[in-house]
Order: sequence, then C-alpha cells, then structure tokens
Amino acid sequence: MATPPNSNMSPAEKAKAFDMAQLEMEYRVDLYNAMTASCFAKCMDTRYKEGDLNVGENSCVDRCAAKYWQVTGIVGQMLGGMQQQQQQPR
Amino acid sequence: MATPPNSNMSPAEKAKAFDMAQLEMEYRVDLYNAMTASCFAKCMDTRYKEGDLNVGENSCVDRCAAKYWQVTGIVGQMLGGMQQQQQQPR
Amino acid sequence: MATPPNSNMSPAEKAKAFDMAQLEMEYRVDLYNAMTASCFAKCMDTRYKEGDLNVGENSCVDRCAAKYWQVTGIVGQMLGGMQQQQQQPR
Amino acid sequence: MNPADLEGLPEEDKQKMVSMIDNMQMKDSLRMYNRLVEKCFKDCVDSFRRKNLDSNEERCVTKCCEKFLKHSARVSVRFAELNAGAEAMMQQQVLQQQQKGG
Amino acid sequence: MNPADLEGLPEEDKQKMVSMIDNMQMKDSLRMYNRLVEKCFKDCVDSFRRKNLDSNEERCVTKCCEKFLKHSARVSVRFAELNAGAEAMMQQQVLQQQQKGG
Amino acid sequence: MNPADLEGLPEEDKQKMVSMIDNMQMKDSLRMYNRLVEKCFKDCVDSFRRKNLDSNEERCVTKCCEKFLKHSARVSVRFAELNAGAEAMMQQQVLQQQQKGG
Repeated sequence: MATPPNSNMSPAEKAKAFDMAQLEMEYRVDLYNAMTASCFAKCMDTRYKEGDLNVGENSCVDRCAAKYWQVTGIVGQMLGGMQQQQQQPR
Repeated sequence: MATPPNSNMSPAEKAKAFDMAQLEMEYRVDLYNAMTASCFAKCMDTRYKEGDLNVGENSCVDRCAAKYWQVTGIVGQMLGGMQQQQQQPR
Repeated sequence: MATPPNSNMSPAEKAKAFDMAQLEMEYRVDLYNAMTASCFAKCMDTRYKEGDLNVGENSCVDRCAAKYWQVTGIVGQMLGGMQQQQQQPR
Repeated sequence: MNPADLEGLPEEDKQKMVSMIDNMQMKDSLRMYNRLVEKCFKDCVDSFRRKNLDSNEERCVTKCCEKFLKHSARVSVRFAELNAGAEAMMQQQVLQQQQKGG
Repeated sequence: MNPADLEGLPEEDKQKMVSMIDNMQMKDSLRMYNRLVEKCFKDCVDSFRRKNLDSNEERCVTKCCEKFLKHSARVSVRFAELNAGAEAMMQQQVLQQQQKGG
Repeated sequence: MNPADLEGLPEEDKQKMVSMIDNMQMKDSLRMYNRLVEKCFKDCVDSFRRKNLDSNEERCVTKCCEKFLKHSARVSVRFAELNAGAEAMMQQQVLQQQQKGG
C-alpha cells in the first residue's frame, strides 16, 4: 500500500505520494466496479421480473464476491512472483 | 448542470468550476459514445455487404437514439430519487 | 507523430507538447492492450488445460498481431481521408 | 457547455478552457480510432492461416469503417437534437417558475 | 486510504486530498450512470418499430435499475468486509514480525 | 517517444517527462491486473454453491493467468517489431523526399 503524503517529504516526494494515493484509489474503485459487473453477470436473472434480489441471488452475490476476492489474491501473487523473477537477474 | 467558471469566483472556486466543467464534458462524450456503440449493436447488419446504411437501418438508428435518451431519463430520475433518500435522514 | 517538448518552445507551447506526448503514449498503450485482448479472444483455447501456448496458438498470435496492425493502417487512412474532406471546403 | 459562457472570462482562463476542450477532443478521437479498429477487426478477421489480410477481409474492414462513420454521424445529429430539446424544456420550466414567483 | 492518514498534513495538502477524493467520486458516479443506462438499455430494449419506449420496456428499465442498485449496495458491503479482513491480517503479520525481531 | 528526444531538455522538464512515464506505466499495470482478474474469473468460476474456490477453479485461474502473461509477452515482441518497421519505412520516405528536393 502506498505511503500517504506527509509533512516530512520534499515537494517532489509529496507530488509523487499524491500521484500514488490517486492511483491506489483508482485501482480500488476499478476493482469494486469490476466485481460488481462480474457478479451481476454471474448471479442475476436479467429478465427483470422483480426489482428485488431473491434468496438465491443474494447468496450467490455473497459467494461471488468472496470468490472474486480470492481470484484477485491468486493473480496478485502470480504478478508479484513474475516481477521478482524479472528483478533478480540484475 | 455545472456553473461555468467566472470572474467573481475565488481561485479555489474557479479550480473547482474547471473540474466540474471537465467532468460534465467527459460525461457527455461518454454518453454519446455509449449511445453510438449501443445503437450500432442493435441496428446494424455486421456482415458489412455495404458501407451505406439502408432505409431500415437509418430509421432504426433514429428510434434507437430516441429510446436510449428516454432510458437515460428514467435511470437519472431513479438515481436522483435515491440520492434524495440518502440525504433526507440527516 | 507529436513533436517532443524542447528548449526553444514558449511555456504554452511546451505545456501543449507535454499534453501531446502524453496523449500519444496513452494511444500506444491503448492500442497494445486492444491488440492483446483481441488476439487472446481469437487465438486462445480458454479451457486453460495448459498454462503454455501450443504451436498453433503461437503462430496464430503472430499472424493475428500482423493482421491487427494492417487493420490499424486501413482505418487510419480512412479517418485521415475523412478529415481532409472536412477541411477542404473551408 | 455553451460557448457564450466563456465571454466574461479573463484571457488566461479562456485559454485554459479552450486547451482543455482541445485536449479532450484529441483524446476522444484517438480512443475512437482504437475502438473502431478493435470492432472491425473482431467482425471481419477470423482466419489466421496467413499473416496478410486477404481481399475479402480488406473489403469488410473498409465497409465496416465506412458504415461506422456514417452511423456515428447520424447519431451525432440526433444527439444534438435531443440535447437541444432537453435544454429548451429546462428553460421553459425556469420561465414558468419565475412567472409563478412574480 | 485511511482518513486518519490525513491528520498530520498541513491545511493546504488536506484540502488538495479532499478535493481529489471528491472529484474521483463525482467522476465514478457519472461513469456508473452511463454504464447503468447502457446495461439496462441493452437488456430491455429490442424493438425499434416505434420511437417511444412501450410500458413493458419502461417497467423493465425501472426494475433493471432498481436491481442493479440493490446488487451494487450488497457488493459494496461485502467489499468493505473483505478489505477490512485483509487489513487485519496484514497488521497481525506485522505484529508477529515485530515480536520475532524483539 | 524516443528516449533520445529527452537529451536536449533542461533537467526540470526531463524529470517531469520521466515521472509522467512512470505514472502511466504504474496506472497501466494496475489496470491490467484488474482486467486479468476479471477475465480469469469470468472464464474459470461458474458455480456459487460454496464461498471458496475449489481446486479445479484454482488451477484454472492459475493457468489462465500464466497463459495470458505468456501471450501478452509474445504480443509485446511483435508489437515492437511492427512499430520499428513502421518507423524505418517513414524515415526512408523522408529520405527519398529530401533527395528529390536536393
């Protein structure tokens, strides 16, 4: 996680910290939106007879969110591992 | 609609007004692009025998644009209503 | 291609040149990402029995990249031609 | 954003607004270029036994591009009409509000 | 980003951070609005023989919108829980690391 | 953007350019991360009777990620070749233009 901007930083470091904070927020918003869209596609009946979620849809969403999060973890580890491999030969 | 930047504003207000003007323009560009893509998907024959739109496609596009606009209105009202509900309890 | 920022420019020209350089980089990143996603959709077996690309997939990707590039060329020429047509009547 | 809104602004702010709009249009054109390539490639190219487009694929891409541009121009006219209609309606509501108040 | 992280900052930087967050939320709401219109239009409108939505299409769009917002609210709660869980786990690891070191 | 283009710039502008590029690469990596999760989730996870991934789903996600990264690396090499080819062709045209002019 990015270090938030603080008073001990030089102007250049502070500008960088602001950029990083912004990127991290964008990443989280993007992740939440992708999770929402993915679980809507997997769990919802799109004939829209009802505006409410039924029992099946509700529990599907909960499990879908949990599984999506786990996929985030697996992919994150693989990308991290790949980055380390690229950095080691130097 | 956002108030455009004007000379009576403080620097902070003016910066905010520029940001709002930019967001509004991005929103309109985004809406136009989504309408274009959606009506292309609904109305166009994608075997591309011809580069021109035939009579049926032309009238389909006109009605599609009108209906898309109406959906924008309905969704906008529902989002607005929801926002008011959230603000009332305060 | 955009002229990169240089020391002979006025501050306004330099700011413009930075903006152009950024747009061009975003365009290239966007193009590469779209090519990657398109060729993945066209060439890859998505049952994911293997993590490696087989011989067929490898040669498919090479040809897909070449063809995608050619499409970029055709579309670019047509957009350029259209722009010229719009500018001539003035 | 109405161009008339820029009238009262000092030169510096007007410049800033104009370059913001320029930049956004440029960005939008480049994105549209990429989306158009992606779409026509998806719809027209399906065989990867050679590394060059055959004449059918080329023709398809050309027609696809032409069709999208014509479609896009038509939507643009409709979009402007719908926007103008919405603004006229809003102004009328403001007017009625003022007459009630007066 | 924890709100507590802003405590030590000078007023000017705090303002900058707050307006950055405001701006991002506004942008995200407008994008969500566009995505929602696109989705409900796609799922609910399929006939273009008239230029006005019929009552079935209107009802479908309303339900679609309602359903998406309820779904979205539920995902939001789960997302917050999953984030909180991950942070608690990370803090525990830091603690264990410190105890080993001490 | 050619790295050599930065040679003549004052230190301050060079810094600005470098941090712009850094920022863009960071942003692109984070977006790619999100797109990859979305894609592999879509292709690999279809049952929601339990709240944990089963071993088949886990294996599928791993292979999907591995395959996408290998694919992506290969496209990257081809993309660089195609770009280089296009630039060489453009330079040759400029040269021929100059020879005609001289």
